[in-house]
Amino acid sequence: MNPQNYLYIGALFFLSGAVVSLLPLPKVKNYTYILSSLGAVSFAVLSLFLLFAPPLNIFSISISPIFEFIFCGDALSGFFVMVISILTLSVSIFSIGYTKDIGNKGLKGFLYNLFILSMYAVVMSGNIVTFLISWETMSVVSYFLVTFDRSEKSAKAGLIYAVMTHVGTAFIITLFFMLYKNTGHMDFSNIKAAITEVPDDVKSLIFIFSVIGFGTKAGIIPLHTWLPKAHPAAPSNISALMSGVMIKTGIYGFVRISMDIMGHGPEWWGVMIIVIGAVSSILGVLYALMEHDIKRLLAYHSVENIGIILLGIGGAMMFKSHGLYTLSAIALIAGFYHTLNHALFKGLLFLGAGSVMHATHTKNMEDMGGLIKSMPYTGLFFLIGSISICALPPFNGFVSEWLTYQALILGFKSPSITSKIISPLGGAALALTGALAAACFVKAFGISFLGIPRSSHAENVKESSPSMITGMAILALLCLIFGIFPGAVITLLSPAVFNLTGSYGMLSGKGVLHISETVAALSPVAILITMVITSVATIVFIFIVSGKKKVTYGGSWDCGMPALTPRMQYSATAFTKPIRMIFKRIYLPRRELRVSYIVKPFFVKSIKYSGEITPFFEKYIYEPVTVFIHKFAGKVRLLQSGSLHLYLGYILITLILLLIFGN
Amino acid sequence: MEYMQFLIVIIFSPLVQGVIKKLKANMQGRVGAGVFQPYYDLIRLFKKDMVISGATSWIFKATPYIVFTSTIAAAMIVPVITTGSNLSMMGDVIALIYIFALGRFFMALAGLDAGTAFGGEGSSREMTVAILVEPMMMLSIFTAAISAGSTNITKIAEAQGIFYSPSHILALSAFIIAVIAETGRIPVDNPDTHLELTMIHEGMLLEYSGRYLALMEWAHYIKQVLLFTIAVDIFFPFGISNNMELSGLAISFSTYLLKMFFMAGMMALIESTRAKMRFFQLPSLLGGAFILALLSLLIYIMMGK
Amino acid sequence: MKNWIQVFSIIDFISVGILLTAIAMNALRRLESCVRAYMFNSWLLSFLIAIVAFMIGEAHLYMASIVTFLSKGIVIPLFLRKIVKQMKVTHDVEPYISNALSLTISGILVAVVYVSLREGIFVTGFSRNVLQISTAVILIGLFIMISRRKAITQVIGLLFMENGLFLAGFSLTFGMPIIIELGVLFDMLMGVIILGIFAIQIKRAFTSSDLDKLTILKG
Amino acid sequence: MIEILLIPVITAAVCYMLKNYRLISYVSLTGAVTLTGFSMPVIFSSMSSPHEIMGGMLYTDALSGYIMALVIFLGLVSAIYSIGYLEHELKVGLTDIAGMRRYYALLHLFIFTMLLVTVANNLALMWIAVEATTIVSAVLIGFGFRKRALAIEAAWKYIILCTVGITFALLGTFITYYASTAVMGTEGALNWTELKEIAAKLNPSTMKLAFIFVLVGYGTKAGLAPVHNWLPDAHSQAPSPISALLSGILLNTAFYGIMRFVSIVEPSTGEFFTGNLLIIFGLISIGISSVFILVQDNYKRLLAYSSIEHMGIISLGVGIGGPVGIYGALLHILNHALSKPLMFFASGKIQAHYGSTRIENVNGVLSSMPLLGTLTFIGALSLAGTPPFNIFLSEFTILKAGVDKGLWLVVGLFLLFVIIVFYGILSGFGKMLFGTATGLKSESAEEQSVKGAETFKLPNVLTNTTMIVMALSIIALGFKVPDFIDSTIKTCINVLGIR
Repeated sequence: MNPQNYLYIGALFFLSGAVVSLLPLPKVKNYTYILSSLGAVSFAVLSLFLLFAPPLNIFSISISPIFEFIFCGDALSGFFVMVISILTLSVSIFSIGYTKDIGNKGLKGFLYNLFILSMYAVVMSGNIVTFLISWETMSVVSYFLVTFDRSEKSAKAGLIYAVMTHVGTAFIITLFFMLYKNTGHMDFSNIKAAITEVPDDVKSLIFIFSVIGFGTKAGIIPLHTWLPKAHPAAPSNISALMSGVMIKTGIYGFVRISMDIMGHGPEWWGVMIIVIGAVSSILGVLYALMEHDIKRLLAYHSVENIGIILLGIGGAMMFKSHGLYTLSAIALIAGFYHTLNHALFKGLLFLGAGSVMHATHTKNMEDMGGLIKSMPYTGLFFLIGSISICALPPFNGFVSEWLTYQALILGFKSPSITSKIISPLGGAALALTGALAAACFVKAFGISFLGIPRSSHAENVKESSPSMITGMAILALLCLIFGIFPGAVITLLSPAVFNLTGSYGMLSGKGVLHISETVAALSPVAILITMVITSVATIVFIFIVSGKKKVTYGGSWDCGMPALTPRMQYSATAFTKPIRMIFKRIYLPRRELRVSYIVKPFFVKSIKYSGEITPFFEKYIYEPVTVFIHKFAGKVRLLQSGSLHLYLGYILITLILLLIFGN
Repeated sequence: MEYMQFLIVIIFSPLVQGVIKKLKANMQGRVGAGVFQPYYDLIRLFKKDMVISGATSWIFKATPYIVFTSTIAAAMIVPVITTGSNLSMMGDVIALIYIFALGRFFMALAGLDAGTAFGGEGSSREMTVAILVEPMMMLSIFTAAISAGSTNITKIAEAQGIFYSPSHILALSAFIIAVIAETGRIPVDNPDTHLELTMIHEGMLLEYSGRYLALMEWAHYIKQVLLFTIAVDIFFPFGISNNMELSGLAISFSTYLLKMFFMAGMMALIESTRAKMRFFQLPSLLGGAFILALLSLLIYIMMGK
Repeated sequence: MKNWIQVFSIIDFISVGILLTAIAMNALRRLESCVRAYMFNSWLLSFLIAIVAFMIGEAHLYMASIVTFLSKGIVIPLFLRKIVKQMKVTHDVEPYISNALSLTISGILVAVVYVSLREGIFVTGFSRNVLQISTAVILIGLFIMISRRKAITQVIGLLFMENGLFLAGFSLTFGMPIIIELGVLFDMLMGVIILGIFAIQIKRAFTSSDLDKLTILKG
Repeated sequence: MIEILLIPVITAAVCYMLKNYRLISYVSLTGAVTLTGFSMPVIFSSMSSPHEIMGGMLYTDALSGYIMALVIFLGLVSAIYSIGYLEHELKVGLTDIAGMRRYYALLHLFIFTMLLVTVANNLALMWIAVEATTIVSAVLIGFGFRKRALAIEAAWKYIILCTVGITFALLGTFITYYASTAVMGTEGALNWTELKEIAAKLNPSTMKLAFIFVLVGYGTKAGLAPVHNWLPDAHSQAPSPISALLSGILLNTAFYGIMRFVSIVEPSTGEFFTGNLLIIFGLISIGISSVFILVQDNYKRLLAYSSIEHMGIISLGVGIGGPVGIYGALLHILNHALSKPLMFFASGKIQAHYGSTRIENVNGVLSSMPLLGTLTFIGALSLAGTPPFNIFLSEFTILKAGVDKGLWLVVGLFLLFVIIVFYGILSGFGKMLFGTATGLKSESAEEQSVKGAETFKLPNVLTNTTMIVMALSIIALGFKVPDFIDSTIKTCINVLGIR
């Protein structure tokens, strides 16, 4: 079948899903998400065509004599279409059960389908206008979804999101205009062909604008502030999509402009991206550690993972500028691989969080605990997600981070001293990030799923419905599969990587990743098999040594005091205290202890502890700016003081000025 | 046959622990238990019944196996007496660190599983120490890896001569501090204590008993020896054989024993002469080590040695 | 009368008169006198239209002159006087800008107009001065509106502006088609009537004829 | 052509004579519908070729057809909306039957005056028509159907400022006439068609002077900053359907005058003079309004400032010029004429429901009135210039024109201001739309509005349908400019013949 047809069929599925959702028939409404998953399958097939076939013009229609819609796709688009499709499929299945008892679900289903379609549109846009319209449609629909519960808190989160995105879009518009002005074309393929006409300093300006514009969407620090607010406000299936793929469209845009269209730039582009990546990953995970709201925590991890992705992409840019195409390809594979992985495990984690919130009706981890017993599947899948995001073998996150390390270590092969120094430092940042992420997810999983229920929320909870579990199971399975068969994944990535770097980077044996440049090899499948075999061997060994022994179940160690209560468990706040102390220069923590006494200072009636960290970027960058703007606006407001005489005066003055200077 | 060298680590690891304890006792003027005492302890634990907290989940039960098997998987990657093994295809030194991290991740979860404050405290501190140690360890390994042009630990071991450059000495010192922290030794942790307020590693194991405890302890011994082995592989691998010829292996094995004895002695010396640091003083020690590692890297890049 | 140049200077003479009445407005405080100044101004205007009509012998300009005289010279002043009586105010005390300063500013406005309306603008017609003078009258009318507090004085200021406009219209271009002139006049008349009604309403709604109170809507 | 001028006048007269409020409403609606029907052939024929009648006094070409179509369309939707709106006001006792009669009569007169502007070929006639719109609409604002101090204040400011402004426009018109006498002899030309033919021969200095006066004059009426000050007051105090007309089309009719002048001034003065002036006025308008939108606490005023912003954008488009810039500006007129009335209609309903025009008193519109809330949301985003809604497309076209000419500073400032506007609109309307509905008007009023909804089903259905249709076209126009609009705008550009 013609590849275009898969797009039409897929789009038809999503559109009919959207329409069906709005029908006032409750029975039919439930088919919405089934239609979306079918659409996702169709797009997944399309993505294979895009990946392995020559660039494809899908269709174009004119909007006005000046602009037209062009949709087309190449391997890069294909890769992102694939990422979106995989996540959409599982999130749609999850949503069948998740949205069952949610209010106003008709509208939600409608927006859900539009949201996905707009993301596909972004990655398949063939010219400036198409891109901008798709891009902003995506932003607007997601803004609707963020504010979906109509609460004032969501509205505020949505506002910050919408405004920051809009600022980003302004930069994107400007950079597009610069490309257009210098090349005379509005469609990407012609711009790319004529890119040599753009002067170098303009190119650098375009690069910086693309960092700001797309970085806002991707959530790099310090442009990330919307992210931890908006993602938690949206319903969880939407958060999964937003965090899993929407922010990736920022990566797509950036790669499209800075690597595809502009080819390559000076070394400092790559260095800048690596620095941004390192800062985003470290600060992202540091802020995540201090969050006890499970969705905010996950949102900050998105900042972290975008940072890791950028470490790979920055490396690729840096190597490309030195003409080291093989190394560039390795770095880009690392970045893309992590893009895919992050979509999977972050999607999985958000779905898990959604499942937990669905059951417990709270986002606060301090109110959870012991959920693994009442929600075994959710617990297992959340654990798999956690292991994957911490980059622990044999799951997928490990492979991509390993590749990122390899790429960064290979920086020593570059001729420039800057590259040589910056890349291992990036590696060190990645190591720190990895360790912090592990701590964070020990906290996230340990506090919410392990131990004893910490509040009434966590008692008497029920496991989620089968469709939700299926949705998560698919992702969990993929996390494992993509972790142990990296070769297959790299086959999917390499067409896009080849287009961008001119090299396939490395050869991959069966089940073994082999980088000839560093003679390094990795075989996650072997690690997994080893662990399984040794486990069996250990069990056999223990049986031989000790035979079957009695197991007694008792209480936890309570120092011989009367029974432990849930309040005596280590809390999330306590868990992260050492980290808060160590990084206090970054957190600028504030604590307040309020003690009330019966007889001062001996008999304490109650102690109230409250502490928070200073949101540095909000407080020292965004707040002053908004305050200044508002103050300024307040001053300007005096112009319209209500006095008619003043207004007449404006007319007189305007006229006189025009008479004097206008002639 | 060369694939079986990891068994050396598994089998001899309690002995190394016994040696360290014995040396430490001697240095402190005590007689101490025999060097085989850890073996007796393990067997005793394996034979005991278990008491498990009712609050725990399957995580608690799976953790000993995961910790133990992941440690063994790590052991398979490391060349012990010969670099002729192909098992390094399983992963490189970075994979090694992450395999350790997998074990630590589950150990920390198990600490939280029983819902007691001690376990949580242990987990929290363990993860905090890991945060400080991992980047530092990674950086010091980077120096070696970059100078060898590979992250494959076998290749690093093969590439390293006996000549030492300033960068290597700095990296080694950082790595030793990392090893101390990772093995839970003074001045970072006190392996002999069960005092609630100071324990890190032991805190997480508090709820374990019987064969689970045995597995965890054994895994800890293996990890300790593995870290020693990595240190010698990376920084003074002389003597290690690159084939399976018997004479070479004999030399290699004896030098390996010597090196392990040396490492054990060094640990015992440090443990006997230093006091345990307060937990919040650790950042300055580990941060200092980080600076050492960083310096080693910069020196290598700038000076090429 | 045959002597065209003399006629030219007569037109100039009358327009200067119009300008002077407008400037004089700045010094007047009594509303009655303001209305009278306006009436006088309108008479001069209609006289000027009549002279232009005589000069080019256009019948419709005579009609325009008469209509102007009737509407601006008689009807509107009477209407204004009625409103002044109805509103029971006699003086526009305490203007925003003092008399002396007002006069100075009026002078400056005239100067600005003369400086900025440069030579190249004039293409044809009787007098180079008329355009400047009429523009100046319009600006002074506007300035009167700015400097006075009372609703009614603002209306008078507006009317001065319109006289300036008519001055320009008739002297520059020998008049428009009659239907246009009538249309413009009708519009203005309607405007003034509506404004008058509003002025009374303001007095009622804000219990003051001062426009200072009309500052509730702002920002 | 004459019939379309007569129909509204007759409708106005009939409305004023009737005594039954429901009858008046439907007579008014019939009048508007009839007008729409009769105007179709006129508009269509004007698109294909220009027509002149009454010795060239009246004239239609594509541009006048375009604006005329908008006037008639908005007249129709306002007439529809007015039914429900006024019946509600009548129910809650804010007006009486006399007020309604006056209101409907003036509404149709207002439509008449605006139609007259579009068909006037004679520039002085056009001026008369523009001044007439001021007078009629001022009365509508001040005396529409309720006499309130604030409305009077707004009307007074409106009429004074606009009359003063427009006086300058007439002076400019005179000077144009004066300039034409130099070319044509004593019988100068005031017909746009004639002036257009001799435009290149006119004395540039004179025309510059004329254009300055015209720009300030019609600019005041079109709401260009810094001479826009009447606008927020008048828009916020007028009844909502009138605000919709004022904002959606009245401003454009004034700007229509400016465009006509630009096309006759430009051949002699060169494009930079008019272009730069329009760009400066446009940017000042966008800038000032953006700041006011940001700190606005009254949603009707916010919408009014948004009108200033959009007039600024239109002015910018014409100022940047070139086929692309003018295309954007003309498209923007249409887009703004769809979005802004929708918002004013919505705000009228919100005001009726909550009894306040202050943003802080309105809460949770989305939960209390989901349909209305959604429509408001769409309208607000459209006004903020967000894709995929219509206004983005025209703004982007104008931006592209700016880039084509290399006006980076203009483009940059424009983008900056648009972001501020976006923030202001979204935070303002966000506060109203979200949250839980707490700020409802007193119990009885709410009951009455509910009762009103039940008793007068038809008007509500009509209004809602209209608003939904408008919202849908806002979305549709964001994706595609239909061919007939496209060809109309292109013909308009040819008619204007600017550059």
